[in-house]
Amino acid sequence: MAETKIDAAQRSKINLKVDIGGLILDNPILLASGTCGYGMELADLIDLKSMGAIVVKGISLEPRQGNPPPRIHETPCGLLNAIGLENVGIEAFKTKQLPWLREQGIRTIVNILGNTIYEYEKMAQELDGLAGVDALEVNISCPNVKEGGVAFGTNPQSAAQVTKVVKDACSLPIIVKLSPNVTDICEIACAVEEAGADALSLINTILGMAIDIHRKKPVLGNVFGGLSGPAIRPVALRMVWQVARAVSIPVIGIGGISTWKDAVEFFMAGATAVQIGTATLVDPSTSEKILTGMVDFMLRNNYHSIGELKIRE
Amino acid sequence: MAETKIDAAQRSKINLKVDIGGLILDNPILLASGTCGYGMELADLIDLKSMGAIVVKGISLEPRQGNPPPRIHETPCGLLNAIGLENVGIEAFKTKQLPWLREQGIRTIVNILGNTIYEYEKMAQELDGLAGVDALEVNISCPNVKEGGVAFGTNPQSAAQVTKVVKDACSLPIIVKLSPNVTDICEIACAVEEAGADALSLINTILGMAIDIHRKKPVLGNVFGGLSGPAIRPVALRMVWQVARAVSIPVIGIGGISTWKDAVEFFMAGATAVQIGTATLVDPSTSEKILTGMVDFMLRNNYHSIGELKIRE
Amino acid sequence: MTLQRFNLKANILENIEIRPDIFLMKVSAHQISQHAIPGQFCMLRSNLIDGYDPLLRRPLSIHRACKKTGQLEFLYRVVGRGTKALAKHKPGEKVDLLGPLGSGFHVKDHEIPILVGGGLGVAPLLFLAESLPGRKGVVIIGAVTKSQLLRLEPLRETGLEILLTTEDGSFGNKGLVTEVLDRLLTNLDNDAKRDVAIFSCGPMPMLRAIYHLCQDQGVRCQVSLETVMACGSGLCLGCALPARDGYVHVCKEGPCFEADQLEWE
Amino acid sequence: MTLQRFNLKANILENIEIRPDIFLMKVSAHQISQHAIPGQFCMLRSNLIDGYDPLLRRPLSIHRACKKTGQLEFLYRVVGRGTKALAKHKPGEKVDLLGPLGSGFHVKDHEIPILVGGGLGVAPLLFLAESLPGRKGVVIIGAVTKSQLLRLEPLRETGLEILLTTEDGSFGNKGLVTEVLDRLLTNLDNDAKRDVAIFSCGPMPMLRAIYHLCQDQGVRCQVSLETVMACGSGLCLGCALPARDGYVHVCKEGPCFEADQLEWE
Ligand SMILES: Cc1cc2nc3c(=O)[nH]c(=O)nc-3n(C[C@H](O)[C@H](O)[C@H](O)COP(=O)(O)OP(=O)(O)OC[C@H]3O[C@@H](n4cnc5c(N)ncnc54)[C@H](O)[C@@H]3O)c2cc1C
Ligand SMILES: Cc1cc2nc3c(=O)[nH]c(=O)nc-3n(C[C@H](O)[C@H](O)[C@H](O)COP(=O)(O)OP(=O)(O)OC[C@H]3O[C@@H](n4cnc5c(N)ncnc54)[C@H](O)[C@@H]3O)c2cc1C
Ligand SMILES: Cc1cc2nc3c(=O)[nH]c(=O)nc-3n(C[C@H](O)[C@H](O)[C@H](O)COP(=O)(O)O)c2cc1C
Ligand SMILES: Cc1cc2nc3c(=O)[nH]c(=O)nc-3n(C[C@H](O)[C@H](O)[C@H](O)COP(=O)(O)O)c2cc1C
Ligand code: FES
Ligand code: FES
Repeated sequence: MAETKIDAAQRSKINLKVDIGGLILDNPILLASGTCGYGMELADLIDLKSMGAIVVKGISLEPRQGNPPPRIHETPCGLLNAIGLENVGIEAFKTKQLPWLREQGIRTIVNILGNTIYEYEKMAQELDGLAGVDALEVNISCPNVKEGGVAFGTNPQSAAQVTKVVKDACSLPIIVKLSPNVTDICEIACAVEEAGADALSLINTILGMAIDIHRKKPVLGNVFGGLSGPAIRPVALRMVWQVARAVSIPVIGIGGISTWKDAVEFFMAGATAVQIGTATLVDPSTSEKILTGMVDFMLRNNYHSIGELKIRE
Repeated sequence: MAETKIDAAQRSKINLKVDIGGLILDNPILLASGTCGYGMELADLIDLKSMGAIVVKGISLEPRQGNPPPRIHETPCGLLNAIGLENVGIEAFKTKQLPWLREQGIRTIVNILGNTIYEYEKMAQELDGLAGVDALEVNISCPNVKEGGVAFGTNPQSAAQVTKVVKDACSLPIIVKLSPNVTDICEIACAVEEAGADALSLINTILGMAIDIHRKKPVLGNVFGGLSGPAIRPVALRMVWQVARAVSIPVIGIGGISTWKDAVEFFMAGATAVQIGTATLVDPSTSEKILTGMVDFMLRNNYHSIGELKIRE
Repeated sequence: MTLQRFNLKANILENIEIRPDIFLMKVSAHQISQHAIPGQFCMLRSNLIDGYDPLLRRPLSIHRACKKTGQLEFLYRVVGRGTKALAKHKPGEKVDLLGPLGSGFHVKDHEIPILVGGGLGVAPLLFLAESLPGRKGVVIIGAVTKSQLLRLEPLRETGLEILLTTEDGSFGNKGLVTEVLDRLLTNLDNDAKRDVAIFSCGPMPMLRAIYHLCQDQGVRCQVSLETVMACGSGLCLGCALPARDGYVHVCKEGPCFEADQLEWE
Repeated sequence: MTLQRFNLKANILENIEIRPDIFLMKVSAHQISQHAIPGQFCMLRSNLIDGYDPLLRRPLSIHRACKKTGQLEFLYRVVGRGTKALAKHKPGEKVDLLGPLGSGFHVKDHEIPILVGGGLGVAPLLFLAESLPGRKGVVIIGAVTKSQLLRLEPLRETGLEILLTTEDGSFGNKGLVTEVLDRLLTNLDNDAKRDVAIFSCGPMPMLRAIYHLCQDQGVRCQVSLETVMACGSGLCLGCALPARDGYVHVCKEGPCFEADQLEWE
């Protein structure tokens, strides 16, 4: 599936293992929430087990229908989406998708989103100790739902509160996913670290919109949508650089990563792992290609571990 | 110069005049600060007098050398710049560039940036009443200088304070240029309106960065730079939409506008005028093409004034 | 779920402008051709696009699939940058291809299929028609004018009955495909109506009219729908359309739907 | 400032791969050809790029300009996506062209010019050489190996003395252009040194070595520099390089500079 195979002997020279707040992953290339379904949707196209982990589509306590169409719109080097967290709900996830993921042996991080602090807590409790759940990614940054989501992620106090409640409610590694739609992402990152997060992931999408000039109305059914893809990569990279220098927990870099070169930029900025989002939509095998390319690059340039890539001032 | 010419009779059917807080412009297509020099640099390539106005490169009280190179880097559908406000300083501007602009009859908006509130005030005083200065654009959003700039623009109190001081110091129309690097741009916009701004312009660049993976260091001499160009258009459009609904002073839309269709999106979002930035760097005649395309579109679709384009809920 | 999809670089064998702005592309894609069923589609991206703008692949129906030769055909109109880039390709060049995707048409064994295509809607219908060898059935193809009636020869070779109509009357009947269909259905007795089923692809207003016609006449109807798509493969949930029970996803549950399951507003 | 620049779509007349990955493009651009002086450059963007990625035009030196025919030539190496898109062009297609840009080389009337080019550095030097008809002068061209020595024929036709050198000795002298230049200058007496002037273009280490050589020998030296550029036309101030007194802008004050005005760190 991947384009070039590195032979095992060569590959054994480098250590791709990373530690995400206690969660040890074989390699640092993850699939981002909302762009890989629940794994099943991708399983015939790539070898999911060979990825560091998959972060499943955001789950809420109750199933959600999502936003009215149109939900997506292409922009220059980017994608606007306003899915609105359509998802099966935690019950269905536990009985259908999760068992499948566990059987396949796919490392699984569950992305959760609540309308209230209580809902976050409830979900953390329900997922705690479930076989197959390796960590939680707490989404406090979804720009496409009215309540919850980004509202929690744009304020250090409420971000910390959600983090603490989730952390106290379960014993899983907690990754908090940050919103880029803030004045000072380091302030939020520090508050969340302080509140007990084991790791941070960033960035979620940047709020944007498009207008259909012929119909004289917003393109998206939801008016606003989240911008992702290569267009936002420079912004994501800057935020990862800043946050990696402000906190001491691991940072997972997300935003426009489409090639192994992009991934290397994020590791150099200080990311411990990266997630591939929109690029998987464009080409489902992107993450495999990135993994292979990373290994190649590290071998050529004599890097032995992901940590060595980080630029240290 | 422009690709198609609309005949005068046709064109007289539509009114392109706009009122930017008391400054009446013949048309709403402006050249953005930092991408058209002081006009001279562009005068042989387009008919500057036919543009609504030009916003000159940001001026500071003292001349500035700007940031060490590299200062620019291309990104997917975008441009990172860290010029660092290299400029001739207000004295030189007054004696050299301004007289030239006045002689040419080019509508001129002067973009000013100070390190302190006092510097903004001083510049406003010095420019007040000078022949050839049609308005001031107060830059509280430059991400590429250490002091001043964005620091003022990310806080409603200090943004309001700068606005008030400048407004009190002169009788020119005051346009305040907002930063997108904030959690709630409407909060800043309202504070600035309250403080007496005659108009708002947005957005300035979004803070970003790039890393040279072979040299293992940031590409830009200044580490961070501002992202501009088509990549940021969806974000700019969303902010213009939000701000135009939050304030009652005119809003000038900026960010990635490269074609007349893009400009129409901003007018529909509620902009009274637009500025063309990076697109001028790619093709110096972009603004002329946009003007012609706008007129064409308005004629075809029976719009008679810019105001009619706005989507009203 | 046992999906059998393939993500590959396909070799372009032919890419011919058969009408102004309408192209027929033939590619070699063995694996996809083996698994494809009529009504499915692929996501394509031109290898001439050297960058991220446009970013996404574009959905095109499988116009023909030959298990023997391993070849696929696409019939497409150049409407924007994605299809423009495809149109520039020469034989020997490559295209990124993901498929086969989505649900296909489902013709039941006892049914007499009536295929109804408007304009480019003929694209998935040729594959369907060719999958019905020796069966009784009708194909109704309509277009604005004669020159826009596409792919008549291969359709005729299927042995199905072919009815043609043009809005300007320049060829075949004068009028809309719905009028032809209406007449055809009205002439059937109730037993016969139970045996026919409609399989349709074309512009939304046409599909809506056909849906209402079939409702009135009590005839089963499947339609192939289009939406904007990001992934085409069920990953993003971007291709939702309102249906009887909540949203359906055109790339996953569709593009072929039982018309009465959808919300026609 | 009385700039005379033109922003136009130029018709491509020829675009030939003269060596692997090295192309010679001839375009018709009457106005630019009338105003261009040696050392100036243009900003180019392929019309095959149908989108904003890559976004910016790319700077290329004017390799030749003919006032009579109104033709311009560019000699370029394919290094990334911008130049790759240019290389795909066929005659009859168009390219966006902005020029002539920047300062040119300035050969004083009494001077005996010595043109020194490494690799692609020959690009602006042919135009310069052709602008010196009947004058005494030397052209030193170096490359890694024989096949990378470019444009020898047209250079020879200028009537200037041509000295060739290759790093592997496969043609001409064996060694670097700086060694050839060093020998040449060392053989001159002080009077002669006052009369010669160096005009050089090539990789930065080569230019640095030439600068130091000229400093040591007291010879005037102009170099043509490269930086990343956004506008190429003085609008963005993005192309700054450190110089004796603050920054210079390669697209405006340059690309040709008196070497001793620059900061060579
Ligand atoms: C399942 C499916 C099968 C299809 N099969 C075929 C086929 O066999 N032949 C064929 O010619 N076309 C087919 N289409 C439509 C085709 O996908 C679009 O024409 C194509 O994506 C346009 O891409 P572009 O880059 O050329 O245009 P763009 O620049 O993306 O768009 C140009 C214009 O077309 C509109 N548009 C874009 N995508 C779609 C879409 N998916 N549906 C409707 N309008 C759209 C845009 O809003 C815009 O106005 C199919 C679509 C779907 C969803
Ligand atoms: C005034 C001037 C005149 C020039 N004249 C010529 C010429 O006559 N012939 C010729 O072949 N080249 C010339 N160049 C260099 C040429 O502009 C670059 O090779 C070209 O811009 C690369 O674009 P790309 O999209 O192909 O590569 P990109 O994808 O942009 O870059 C590929 C690699 O080249 C590097 N690069 C990009 N731009 C430059 C640059 N301006 N200088 C140095 N490295 C760069 C990048 O960092 C990257 O590593 C000139 C440059 C300048 C500034
Ligand atoms: C279609 C789509 C759906 C998404 N859904 C979710 C989600 O459910 N939960 C979440 O935390 N992030 C979601 N995201 C955000 C991505 O996980 C990622 O943070 C963002 O897209 C930036 O990365 P990218 O540029 O690589 O796509 C979604 C993104 C897209 C494009
Ligand atoms: C090279 C460059 C220099 C700029 N300099 C200034 C400046 O001096 N003052 C200012 O207010 N904005 C400056 N800007 C920001 C632009 O005016 C504009 O707000 C921004 O680039 C977004 O618009 P665009 O996408 O059309 O370029 C600069 C932008 C660029 C690309
Ligand atoms: S297009 Fe992504 S799920 Fe249908
Ligand atoms: S490249 Fe823009 S000023 Fe030189």
